[in-house]
Amino acid sequence: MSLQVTDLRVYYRTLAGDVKALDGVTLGIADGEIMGLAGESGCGKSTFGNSLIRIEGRMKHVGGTVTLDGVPLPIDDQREMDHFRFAEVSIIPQYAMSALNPTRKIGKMVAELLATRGVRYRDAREELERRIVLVGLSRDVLDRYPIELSGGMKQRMVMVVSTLLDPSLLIADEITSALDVSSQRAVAQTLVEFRDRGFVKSMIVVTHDVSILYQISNTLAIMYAGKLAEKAPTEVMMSRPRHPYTRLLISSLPEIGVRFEEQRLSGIPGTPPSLLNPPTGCRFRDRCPLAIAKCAEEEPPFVEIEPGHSVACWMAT
Amino acid sequence: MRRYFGRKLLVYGLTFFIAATIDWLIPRFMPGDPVQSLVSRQGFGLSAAGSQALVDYYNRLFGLGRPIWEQYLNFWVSLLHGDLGRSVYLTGRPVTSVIMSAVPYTLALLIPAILLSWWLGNNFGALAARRKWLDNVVLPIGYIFTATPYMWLAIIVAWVFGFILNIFPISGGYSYSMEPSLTLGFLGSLLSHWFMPFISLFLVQFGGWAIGMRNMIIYELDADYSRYLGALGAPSGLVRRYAFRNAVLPQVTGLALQLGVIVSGALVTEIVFSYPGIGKLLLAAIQNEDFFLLQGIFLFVIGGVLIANFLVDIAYVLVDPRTRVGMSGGTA
Amino acid sequence: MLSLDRVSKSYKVGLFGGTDLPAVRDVSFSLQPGEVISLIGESGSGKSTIGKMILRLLSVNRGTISHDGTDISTLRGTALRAYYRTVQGVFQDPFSSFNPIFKADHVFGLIRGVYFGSASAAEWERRVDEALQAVTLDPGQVLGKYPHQLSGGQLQRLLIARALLLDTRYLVADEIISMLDASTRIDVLNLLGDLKARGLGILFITHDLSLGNYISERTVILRRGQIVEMGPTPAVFGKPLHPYTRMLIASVPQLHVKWGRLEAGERAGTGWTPAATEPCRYHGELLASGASASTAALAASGLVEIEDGHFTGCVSPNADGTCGGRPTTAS
Amino acid sequence: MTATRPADDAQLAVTPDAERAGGQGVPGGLSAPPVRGASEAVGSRREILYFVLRSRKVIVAAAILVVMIVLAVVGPILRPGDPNALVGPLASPPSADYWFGTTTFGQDIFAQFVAGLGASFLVGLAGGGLAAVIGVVIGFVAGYRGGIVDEILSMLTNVVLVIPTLALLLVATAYLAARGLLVEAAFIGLTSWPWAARAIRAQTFSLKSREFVDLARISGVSSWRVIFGEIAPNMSSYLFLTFVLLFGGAILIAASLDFIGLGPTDGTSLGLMMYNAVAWSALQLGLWWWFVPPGIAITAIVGALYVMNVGLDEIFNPRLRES
Repeated sequence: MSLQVTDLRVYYRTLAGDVKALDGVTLGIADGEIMGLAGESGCGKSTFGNSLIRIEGRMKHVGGTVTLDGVPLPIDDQREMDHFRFAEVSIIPQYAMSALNPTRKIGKMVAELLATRGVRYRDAREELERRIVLVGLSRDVLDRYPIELSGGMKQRMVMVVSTLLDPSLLIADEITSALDVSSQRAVAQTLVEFRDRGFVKSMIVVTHDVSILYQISNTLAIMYAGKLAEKAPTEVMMSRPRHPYTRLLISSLPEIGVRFEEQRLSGIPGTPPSLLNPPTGCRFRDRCPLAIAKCAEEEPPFVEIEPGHSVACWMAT
Repeated sequence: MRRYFGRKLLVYGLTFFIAATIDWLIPRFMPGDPVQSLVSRQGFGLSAAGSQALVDYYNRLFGLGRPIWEQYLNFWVSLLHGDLGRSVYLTGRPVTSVIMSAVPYTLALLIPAILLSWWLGNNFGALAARRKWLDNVVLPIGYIFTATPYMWLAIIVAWVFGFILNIFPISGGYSYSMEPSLTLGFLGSLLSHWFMPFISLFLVQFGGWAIGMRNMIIYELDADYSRYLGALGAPSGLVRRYAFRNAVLPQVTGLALQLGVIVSGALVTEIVFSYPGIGKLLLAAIQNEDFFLLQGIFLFVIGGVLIANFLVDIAYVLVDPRTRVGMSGGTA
Repeated sequence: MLSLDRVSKSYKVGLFGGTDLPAVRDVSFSLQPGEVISLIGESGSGKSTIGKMILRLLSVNRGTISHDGTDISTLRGTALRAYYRTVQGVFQDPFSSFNPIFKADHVFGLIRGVYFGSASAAEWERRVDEALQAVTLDPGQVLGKYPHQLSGGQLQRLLIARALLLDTRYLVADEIISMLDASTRIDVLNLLGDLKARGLGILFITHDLSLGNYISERTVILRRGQIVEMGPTPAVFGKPLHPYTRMLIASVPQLHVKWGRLEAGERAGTGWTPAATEPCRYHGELLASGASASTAALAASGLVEIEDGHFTGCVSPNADGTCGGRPTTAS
Repeated sequence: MTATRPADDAQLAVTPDAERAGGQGVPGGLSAPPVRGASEAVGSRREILYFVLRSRKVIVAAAILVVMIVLAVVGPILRPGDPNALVGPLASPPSADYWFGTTTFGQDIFAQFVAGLGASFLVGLAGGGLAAVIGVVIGFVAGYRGGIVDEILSMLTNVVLVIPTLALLLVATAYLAARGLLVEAAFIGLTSWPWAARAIRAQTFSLKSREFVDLARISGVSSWRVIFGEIAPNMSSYLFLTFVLLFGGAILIAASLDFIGLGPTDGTSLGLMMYNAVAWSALQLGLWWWFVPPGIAITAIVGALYVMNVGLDEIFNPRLRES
């Protein structure tokens, strides 16, 4: 196991009280695994990704542990965590297109960043340039300011920078959402290539777009209202989803060839519950066509029903 | 970049043109007859013939007898020759030379006060953004200083250091008992007279820059590039250095916007200390109703501010790479 | 009928409009009541610009947009208000579409002030209830609330209901579901299908091919301001003619078909560029067949009709957008 | 209406001036973008009030202003008559009879002080108000119309912006034989609007691209109603802050003008008091009670306005709130 997360809880402090954005998530990621993490907005998927690298602002670590390659990550200790960031855990943030310092030449910024890790720019330069070419940029971007690059180019540059120290775990947070279909495909496939070439050992790809994840991820985890609903190998998830939420979600996605006149798809009625005071029992029960009395009383545990396939639903077990 | 400067120069050229035109227009189109009002104030007790002589004199001076367009054209011709007319109260000395003899004093106050307050203010502000106790000290003091009228701070400085403690001389540019010369004694006198107006100018500006920088830094530390560095575990030193660099840019723009105010502040500060710069000259011009001198000072101040603005623009290009790579970045 | 005839638009950039930046070039198509056209393009394709021009939010530089024969750029005052009575729009961001300081039904109030000044309170309430019912919203749940108290899906439905309050015949739906969650977006999309059944003509602007394929009868594919292919949706998706269309379709992440491996050159993600050497076979065929007057007009805008109602543009256009396969007539 | 900005995607978006707005030595000015995202749309007035009552800055500043206003209103009742009248002993320090002492001519400084306070508030209100009106109109029109109208108005704004206000006021007022408070305020208002216009233009520009503006337009609503019914209410806090800063700025400019001897020719003002104090050697004679009160009053009023601006800005702009 490369990454083991146990009962992770991260809340947001607000005036009205704590928003339980991440409320007890347990999962493991193997070496070489690309795990896709999907769910509706506000389900806690980005909070999960971010809390593995930097708990900031109004985020508050309430409980749970994270172990990377057998070493516990001090996720709530900013200073201790600095030793792991970049080198062991790294992130391609959602805001990648504005993540580069506008007043520094990109190469200079990378050099200064590397220097903080005791890596000499001169030593890393060759590999850096190789990777820049790999993502379809030209070497001279290092002598440019970010403003001279398009949004997509900046994002690819950030992909290279974030993975330069060959981290064990990479978090890619909604990096395809702002892209056109054609670049979406290029970026997503580049992620796979990074893994294949060993730039990163394992990866968590956070997105709301399940179909992208189907293309690139080995395993798929679906979150709902701060909790994991289901996790399984991608093919299994697509062919035999067990959680009603997963099933409804997948069946609501139109594909090329599906047409309104011939096959009317339907969404999931209702909205997710507020995470300020989440309901007891199963959080999906209000929207669930299969809900029974037990769902309101007792929270379904996240249990493995077959190797690698876990579900949190009374009706699935 | 050429467009950036082109646009700036256009604005400055237009500004000077408009300002000079206003300068020309005002004595001619203000309500009432300026010449009459001048005469009635200056020629108090004169006979009717004497008043008429004075009226004629002023009409001739302003060139009021000729067609309007010719007056305007003549005004520009003499302006471009550096001829701003003659000072009435200083017995007919050319306004240009009167002003030129005052300019060094004003510049000696302004340049160090502006540069030092900007530089120290920015560094202090950046420091305050990171130390809570400093923040709690710098902020209130800064607000008090920026809210203080320039002349009042000058008065208080003069009162405390000049009257109560009696360390520095209260008025003048150098000791009245001395002749200007290149001796150590005279330079010392210059310096001791210079200090109080300088420090009061410095103090008023300092607070504003410190507060501005503090706010900008906090803003920048929240920016995406700062968050990214944080997520990659960069030490706070590097993050702060980047934030400072980006926060300085609006401070440079701010400097350009503040120049007019600072110069005005210098004028009133000089008046408090009877410091022999443009400000003192200005007061004399107003009290003696020396309108050529007044209008000359006006044009001079505007020209100076425009040149200073342009220097700041050049500085902006030097610190902001984005203007150099040809994209937008600077503000109009 | 709402029709665009060789519509072009460029933006002026720089001091006193120094540079022209073309956004839309020679776009012609028309929208009938009771049909959904999806206008598909990537960012910078000009798709939203077209929507805004139809809604008179932007002016047209060249060409005309006409509504039942009237050039809409001539409409002023009352005539313009009458136009908005029949042509309406819904935009991408539900949260930005509502003024955050007003309650959500402020958007109804605006319409009431302009169009229903004389309607009684009861009459107005009846109309609102009817419109909300049509978009399956419960009045009690949405009226009197601030926008941030409602979900994105509810807000978009409110906007559609707003359009229904008027005698809307044509609706410009600009990316209206791209910011909604997967579980709710399909229902809003279905709503468009239901409106079509009520006789509305809908221009569905989207970057998402599978959504366009799902809801529309006809599809228009835009690239850099120009139409590269248009026709009946099954034809465009089932038998794409233009290489750009093919590339787009191949890039769509499907749920049960995996992508092929990308060529090294495609990794750059700069999108499709026309092959310089490939001759334009469509114009060749057209010229050989002896162009009729109407097809010639279309050919001038770089489009030819390959089969019934299915048009495609030139494979290798010149820099100015004209056909690269016509050696002589390009001017 | 021509737009100078591609609507489709933000690749070429003309970035609005990102600089902060700054008036007369305004510390920090207005923080740049209070265009709120939907998620942080504070909206409710109750929440604003909650923060106002909890903000020490706002409360202290408001208290200072209230004290000053009360003094300006009640003072003239306590000391009726011409504040410049020669009523008491010459150059007497503060005493029970003359709370703030007297001038070298025997004028009651307290009487002058309260009259000057009133004058300052009047100049601030009228001058700041006029500047706000001009700035708002120019800012809205330039930002909303865009295109050539924007180019011309922005050019005008920039021209007036770089002219040193005081210098312009000097030549303008020097020719006036009789100067009243309102004339002074009018001149100040006419020259101090540019930074406000620029700031409001930038705000309008960014609000204009929000979809609710388009929605109002396709509802058949007129341009003026879009500006004042949709855009302006969204900027109400920003407009208020702008006025607060202009108010303080006008008081400072008026003080400088008075101090140079170009103040109102009738009555008195805080700046005029300082002018007289310096002119009649109060410094050399150590008559501190003559020049200290007017300066303290101006500093207190302007400082309170600035602090209030910051306090309110923190409330309206959640990002600045200290966590």
